[in-house]
Amino acid sequence: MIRVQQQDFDPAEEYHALRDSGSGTGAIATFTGLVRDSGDLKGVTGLFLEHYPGMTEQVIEGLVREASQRWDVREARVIHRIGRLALSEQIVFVGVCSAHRGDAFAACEFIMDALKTSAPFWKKEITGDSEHWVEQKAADRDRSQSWD
Amino acid sequence: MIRVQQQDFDPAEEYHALRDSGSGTGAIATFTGLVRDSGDLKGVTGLFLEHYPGMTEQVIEGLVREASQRWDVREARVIHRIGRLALSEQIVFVGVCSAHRGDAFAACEFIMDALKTSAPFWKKEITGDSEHWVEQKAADRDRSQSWD
Amino acid sequence: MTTDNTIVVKFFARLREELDTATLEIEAEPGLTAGRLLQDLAAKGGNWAQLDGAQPVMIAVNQVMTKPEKELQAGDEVAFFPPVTGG
Amino acid sequence: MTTDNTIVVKFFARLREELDTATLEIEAEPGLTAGRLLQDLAAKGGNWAQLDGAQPVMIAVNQVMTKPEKELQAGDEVAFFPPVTGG
Repeated sequence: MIRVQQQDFDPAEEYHALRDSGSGTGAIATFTGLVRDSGDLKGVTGLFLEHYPGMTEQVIEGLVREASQRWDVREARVIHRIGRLALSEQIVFVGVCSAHRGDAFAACEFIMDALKTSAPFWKKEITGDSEHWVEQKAADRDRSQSWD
Repeated sequence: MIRVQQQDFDPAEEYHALRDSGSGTGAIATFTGLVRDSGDLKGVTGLFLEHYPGMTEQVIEGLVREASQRWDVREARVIHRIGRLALSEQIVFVGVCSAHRGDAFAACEFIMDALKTSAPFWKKEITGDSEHWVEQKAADRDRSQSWD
Repeated sequence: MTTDNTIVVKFFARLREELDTATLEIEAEPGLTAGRLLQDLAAKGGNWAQLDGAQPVMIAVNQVMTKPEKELQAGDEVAFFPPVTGG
Repeated sequence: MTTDNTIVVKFFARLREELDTATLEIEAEPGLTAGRLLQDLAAKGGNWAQLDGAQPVMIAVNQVMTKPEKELQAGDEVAFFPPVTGG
């Protein structure tokens, strides 16, 4: 289940959907990202998130498929928000349920890391009187490459 | 926040407590374990969980402290249930919030892995007419040692 | 049907803003690659000049990430954008 | 106060059941280690014999995991149990 949407999401609903997704599930790992100040700009009040409609969903589906080939994944749920978001709002959710905890953790972290370097989203930081496109962090590239 | 309790828990409440725990939080990783059949016995209907009162809480506090020394941990919440549990019930929750996603994932997985090999809990599997103490899996020892 | 020979070019994020262009249509021509198209566009000068390697540009053809050597066909959708920063 | 010289011994899970014993009190004696206490208990025979290395036994003194070499003091709480299986 992959959703790209403007509106907020409820991690509790996603958790329940993962838990109900089948028998044999022993492990549910989730990750939620919140909007925070990147440190590039002073007085940041929020973000604007742009994406490439169509491609975004395809890329995330590919990442979930890859995770499912590498680990035991009973179900994965990914939500990414777009548009205008204030500091501390929820921006991204990745949840994986599996028979085994190592697989749940690995698949969840892999999807999250790969999403940051390959899904076409772009963040623009907003202050009272200016805007600034966030630059990709080298650390994010490195974390994603560590899965290769 | 560490709790050892008979009653069920609500991961959504724990998530909200983590999210509200302070500014600068960008990442929340959670893990929930569900009761499943270990495969050692046929017709398993549930578990009985025994623990060592007092020591259990101390061990988990020590694991959270160790995780906080190794990674950026704004808050960690751990719940482990005891007593009689049916298949597919929630048994354990570990949630970590951090400024950074790598730290949130690592600390959450470390606490969960270490808890399985060092916190004094014991599972007994129950079928209609018999009971059987679950043996520690070599895989759990190995996963925990990989953090050393 | 002159549209049979068209390639749609899209720009996103900082590039879309700095080039003041979200979408272009160009004519397909034999041997045209994504990298060659970038050079052609850079030759327009001004803000377009940055497409010639001064800044990292990611390339997708038909919504799949690809390399500059990728040859473009009529009907393709090619997109140019900065390194992604979601999540 | 004869209890001044007491060590409390606890058993959990499979051990508690097979030994039919949750708690014992013993007298402290100079040089008594956790491992030596295990051997003394194993000498009782029957199900107690398994404490002499036939099955892995974990040891905690005052609720902290420890090794068999750990010396026991009056007032200590020592616990013996199988490898843990929570989570």
